[in-house]
Amino acid sequence: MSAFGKIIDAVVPVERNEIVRSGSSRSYGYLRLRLDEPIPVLPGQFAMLKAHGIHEPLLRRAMAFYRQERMGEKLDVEFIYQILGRGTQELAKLAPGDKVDFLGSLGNTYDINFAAGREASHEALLVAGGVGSPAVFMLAEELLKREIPTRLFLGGASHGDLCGLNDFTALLGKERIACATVDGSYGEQGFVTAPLERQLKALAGKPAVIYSCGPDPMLHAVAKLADAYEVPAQLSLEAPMGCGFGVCVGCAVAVKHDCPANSSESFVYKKVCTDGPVFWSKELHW
Amino acid sequence: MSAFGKIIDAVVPVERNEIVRSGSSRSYGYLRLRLDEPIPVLPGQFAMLKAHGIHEPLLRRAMAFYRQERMGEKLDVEFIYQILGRGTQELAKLAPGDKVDFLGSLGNTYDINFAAGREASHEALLVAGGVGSPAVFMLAEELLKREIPTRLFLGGASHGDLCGLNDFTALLGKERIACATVDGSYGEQGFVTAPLERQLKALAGKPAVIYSCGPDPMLHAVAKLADAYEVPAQLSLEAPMGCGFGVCVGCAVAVKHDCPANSSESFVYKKVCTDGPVFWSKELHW
Amino acid sequence: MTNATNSQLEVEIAGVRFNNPVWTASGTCGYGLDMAELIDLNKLGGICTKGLSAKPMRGNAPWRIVETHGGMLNAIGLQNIGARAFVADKLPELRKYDTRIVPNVFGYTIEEYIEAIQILEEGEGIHAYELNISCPNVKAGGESFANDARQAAAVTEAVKKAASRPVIVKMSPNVTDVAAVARAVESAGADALSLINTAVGMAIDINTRRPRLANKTGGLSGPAIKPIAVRCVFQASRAVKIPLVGIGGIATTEDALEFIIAGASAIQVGTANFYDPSASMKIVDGLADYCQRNGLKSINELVGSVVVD
Amino acid sequence: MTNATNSQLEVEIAGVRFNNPVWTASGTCGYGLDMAELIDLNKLGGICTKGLSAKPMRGNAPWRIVETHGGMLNAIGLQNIGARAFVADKLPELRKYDTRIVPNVFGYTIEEYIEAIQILEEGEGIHAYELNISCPNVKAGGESFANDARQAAAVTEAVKKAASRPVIVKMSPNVTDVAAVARAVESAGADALSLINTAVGMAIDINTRRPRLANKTGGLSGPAIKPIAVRCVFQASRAVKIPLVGIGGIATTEDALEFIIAGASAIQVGTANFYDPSASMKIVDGLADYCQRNGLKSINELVGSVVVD
Ligand SMILES: Cc1cc2nc3c(=O)[nH]c(=O)nc-3n(C[C@H](O)[C@H](O)[C@H](O)COP(=O)(O)OP(=O)(O)OC[C@H]3O[C@@H](n4cnc5c(N)ncnc54)[C@H](O)[C@@H]3O)c2cc1C
Ligand SMILES: Cc1cc2nc3c(=O)[nH]c(=O)nc-3n(C[C@H](O)[C@H](O)[C@H](O)COP(=O)(O)OP(=O)(O)OC[C@H]3O[C@@H](n4cnc5c(N)ncnc54)[C@H](O)[C@@H]3O)c2cc1C
Ligand SMILES: Cc1cc2nc3c(=O)[nH]c(=O)nc-3n(C[C@H](O)[C@H](O)[C@H](O)COP(=O)(O)O)c2cc1C
Ligand SMILES: Cc1cc2nc3c(=O)[nH]c(=O)nc-3n(C[C@H](O)[C@H](O)[C@H](O)COP(=O)(O)O)c2cc1C
Ligand code: FES
Ligand code: FES
Repeated sequence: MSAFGKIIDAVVPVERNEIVRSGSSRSYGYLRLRLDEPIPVLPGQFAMLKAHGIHEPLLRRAMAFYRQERMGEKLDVEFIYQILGRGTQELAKLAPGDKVDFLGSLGNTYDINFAAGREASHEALLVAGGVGSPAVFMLAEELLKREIPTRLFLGGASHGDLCGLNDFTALLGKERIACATVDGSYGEQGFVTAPLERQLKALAGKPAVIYSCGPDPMLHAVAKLADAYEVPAQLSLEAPMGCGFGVCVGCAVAVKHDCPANSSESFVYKKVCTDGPVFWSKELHW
Repeated sequence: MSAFGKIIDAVVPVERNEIVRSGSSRSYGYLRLRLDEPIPVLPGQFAMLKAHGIHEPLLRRAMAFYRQERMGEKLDVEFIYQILGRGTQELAKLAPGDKVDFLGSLGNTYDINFAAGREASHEALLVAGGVGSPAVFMLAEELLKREIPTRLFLGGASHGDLCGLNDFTALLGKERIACATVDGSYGEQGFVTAPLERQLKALAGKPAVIYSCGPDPMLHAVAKLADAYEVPAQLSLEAPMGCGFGVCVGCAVAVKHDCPANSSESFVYKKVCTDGPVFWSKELHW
Repeated sequence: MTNATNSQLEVEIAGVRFNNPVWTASGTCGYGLDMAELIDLNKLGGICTKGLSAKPMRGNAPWRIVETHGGMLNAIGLQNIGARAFVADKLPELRKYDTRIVPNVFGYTIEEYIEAIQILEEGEGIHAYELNISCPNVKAGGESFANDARQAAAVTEAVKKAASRPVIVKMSPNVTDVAAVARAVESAGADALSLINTAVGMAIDINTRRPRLANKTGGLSGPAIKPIAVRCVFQASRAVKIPLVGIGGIATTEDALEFIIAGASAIQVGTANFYDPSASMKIVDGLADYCQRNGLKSINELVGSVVVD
Repeated sequence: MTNATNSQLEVEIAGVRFNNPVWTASGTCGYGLDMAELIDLNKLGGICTKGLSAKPMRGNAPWRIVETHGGMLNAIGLQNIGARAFVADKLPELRKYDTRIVPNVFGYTIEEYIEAIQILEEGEGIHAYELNISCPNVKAGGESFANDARQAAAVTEAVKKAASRPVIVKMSPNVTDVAAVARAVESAGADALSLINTAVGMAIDINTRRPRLANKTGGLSGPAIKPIAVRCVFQASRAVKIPLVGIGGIATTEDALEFIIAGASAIQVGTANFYDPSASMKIVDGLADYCQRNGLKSINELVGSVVVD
């Protein structure tokens, strides 16, 4: 047992694989897999996936769990992936009944207790961009379950890039979601950090916490705002991953540390796959 | 235009791909492709095939044309392949509508004029083993068309390995086909060279010619018989092929040549892909 | 499933008995324990740890890995917890398993190698050392120890003096004459050779026009390098008498057999651990099956059995 | 489709103007004419012929090729019709095309190189020579010319004296220090370098326990070696001033761009010709498109543009 659940390495069947094309000419796959064993799957965790039996590419691809659903003795898990390079192109070819190499659950989870607070709840501000949004859906579910006030700030290039928008709307209701698209095709035009900043201002000191996942530039902007408004933020990072379970040390991210007296180093490298993918933004040495 | 027709390099759709399993646990695919352009396809010629869009394996695989059928402006071509390694495994995954990288027609053809003879016809003895049989089907068709007396000697490990048996039977009639299987599950038990030798004896000097395609040990045995009974034989060879169109020189076969006075060499290497795949057995330096 | 302690699979290298010839390669299985959740460590012949230095190392800036066709480039920069932390924090847990523990050791000077070895000598339950000599010798102009037969021999000789346990020297493929380096290292007292380490490669992002690795170049591993590795094992097997451990692109039983036939007494699974964590387990079972089916009393009958006329 | 004689793609190497930087690599396009049925030779920047020796060569026994993951091994044994037959039978037809003809030349002694060059000097329409120095120097103990900076320089110098046309020397990756060989060859007068030739590899049939190639070892080519090739081009570009021609696993426009950014003024398509005969044509079109889209006046602006801090 790893710190955050159980890891299985299994060949599992595809239940569903729906390919959608966004207006901005990006494509996404909605993939549903059926696991024989209902392993614990926590918000923010991920799996390493590969179409079964292919010779290329070799490495599995990291994908955040989007949703899970218990199916009797089994567990269905869902992913949303952007079709980019060789690995996701092979995923896109999968049809129901085809097989996927599945390794999971991997990684840590968000610190939801922080939002729950010791006395009163913090307001949870979920900030997601592009295919970062799958990584916060189960988090939103959990926050709701624990009755923590939750808002979602969802950004993307275009309407079609707001992954999972319908599911988020059904879960949170329209009024708790602010969308921003670069082309203005949905929500306000621009970056998602604009509505986020308005909300941070509106908070006027009320306790809040940011949970964010998305492209690096977005995370940097979010971290800056978090700093400026003195709101703690947890960021779910991406890194190129060789293994996903801590043995290759390929997924390094620089994390600040209290330097030992005899060391001139102001940071160490931690592993996004096992120390993360979720980090407090204050920890990161950017 | 090469010496034997036209070569096209095209991505063509799969019309049909039927996988059959033989009793001896071998598997075969019957593949039908549709070419936009009705290129000439001669008996004994082959194509280099690869499932379109796969990253591995890199190289196309040589496959003899089995049959062809004109479909209006288009041309359907058929292949029978044994599912062996990575390349044929990828072919086996193809469904109708999927695409194949097709390069053909390649290679030379049988010397049918020899069988036709200058005065009277020779008897044509077709000898095929395993997936060698596809390479002689169109030859049988052509021989029949030219009213050359034709017999087929078909060998394989087991009944299910007599590739194309039904089609050959429909074409030639049962009485002109002699089958041999190693396990005795169809025809006589043993190697196909046994019925061949009986026929060679029965010929008693009547002019004949052998056309053969099959595994190397079979071809060697056929060549020996041809020698012993002084019947000329054309053998369709296999070799590992890099390109199929004469540029890699990977498919070398040693062929005897009249040595120049100043040379001690008794053979040169020719290319199975462009100088063959069909060679007179007397030429081969085995 | 075949019994992992099947005596058919036992091999002896430099006086150490390994339950079977399947080890995990340095840098691809952490400190062994990191794989314990995914595979049965008791079923492994041996475990080569991530490269250990006398002092902990931070490693290179990201990006550290890039996938290529048939392989990957890595430039981890030998990030490790240091030999002392290994002995104190990892070894006690690791030695509970019924497998052989082979710390991979490196330094940038001969003194650093010795220092690391001296720390490891204090650890209980270590069976042999694997010397990674692919690091630049900073005292001798920054050329890799592995690139020069004399330097490779010098570090081997020095380590042999400091080490009470057998020393396996890990060869680099990035040399003109791997046989010459192998011979030099054998003469210097190496108990065995392992080969190969990664091949130096590079990838450039055509959009940013920057190297994809922060370190610019990196080490190529995976099935892509298997033919190079088999060749190195074959060449070394003709050059030296000490046992060889084959490494490079091994992912299946067939791959393992190819190396054993070429001359390897044992093999290491590297990059395959990443994309198929159970690869080593499958190979252990596969080799046992192979011995059974082919009536081999011992896998040793296969070692170096390649037929060349 | 973009015009092949698009001036954006013109490159000059050793005083020779090439319509574009896309050539076909030696041993992968026969004598050029063999590809004429499949691609438009007029659209190629250049054609490197199969290696030519003074006398015809029969080549190695089969099997000569084996496919591996991401590549293939070959041991053709340099079968060729000889320089004389090339000049007499192939060149007159080949030179009708609007492309540059670069015979690849080899020998087993320096004298044999010179002899081959002297025969080719008589041919009309040859634009440059590419020296394959990866052959063993039988007079100097059988070590490959390419493996030793001094020997590589010696053959370069001798050939330069005999040749009226520019000489491109083809580097081997099977060396400890490709930059050192590159520098030696530059000093010896080479007009350009092409790199890389194949990496030495081996494959063994686990059923017969024999090497899969009759020649035992062979040359590894294809996408598997691309990272090694990019690294060699990058290292050479830091070591010498003469132009570089990049080779190794190039199959797509992106591959070609990677080499050009790394420092190559032109590139050669090798193994890809086998499995995608139109690869070179697609790359010519792709590079033209790239220039257009990125507002480059000339592809030369990209050469060696890799950003390293
Ligand atoms: C913890 C974690 C969770 C993730 N969750 C999701 C998810 O839910 N949905 C989703 O679509 N994607 C997710 N990703 C990203 C996903 O893993 C990569 O996009 C994917 O690996 C790309 O694979 P590919 O084969 O399509 O592209 P490749 O051919 O591998 O690469 C395409 C391009 O993306 C770059 N790239 C490759 N891997 C990464 C990476 N890890 N980070 C940044 N750039 C990269 C390459 O350099 C290249 O430019 C996640 C990544 C991590 C680390
Ligand atoms: C002119 C010609 C026509 C052919 N026609 C047919 C046909 O109609 N039907 C058919 O099933 N096959 C045919 N073949 C053989 C076919 O090309 C090979 O069986 C095929 O390449 C194997 O590919 P693979 O990916 O399945 O196996 P691989 O993984 O490539 O190899 C599987 C095994 O077969 C061996 N092998 C690979 N290629 C060859 C080869 N060319 N000759 C001998 N052994 C080889 C390998 O060493 C390995 O042991 C023909 C070959 C040639 C040269
Ligand atoms: C991510 C990574 C890290 C590695 N770290 C080390 C190391 O610390 N010491 C070492 O000797 N080899 C190291 N190697 C090399 C491997 O042990 C092995 O020699 C090489 O990867 C070839 O085997 P493979 O193709 O099976 O991966 C590393 C390889 C990889 C991929
Ligand atoms: C079948 C084959 C034959 C080759 N013959 C030669 C040759 O005669 N002379 C030479 O210099 N290089 C020869 N090469 C090497 C190629 O020109 C090229 O350098 C190498 O294959 C790497 O490029 P690639 O990966 O694109 O194939 C040959 C390569 C192959 C695959
Ligand atoms: S991806 Fe391998 S250690 Fe994180
Ligand atoms: S297969 Fe390439 S020359 Fe015959």
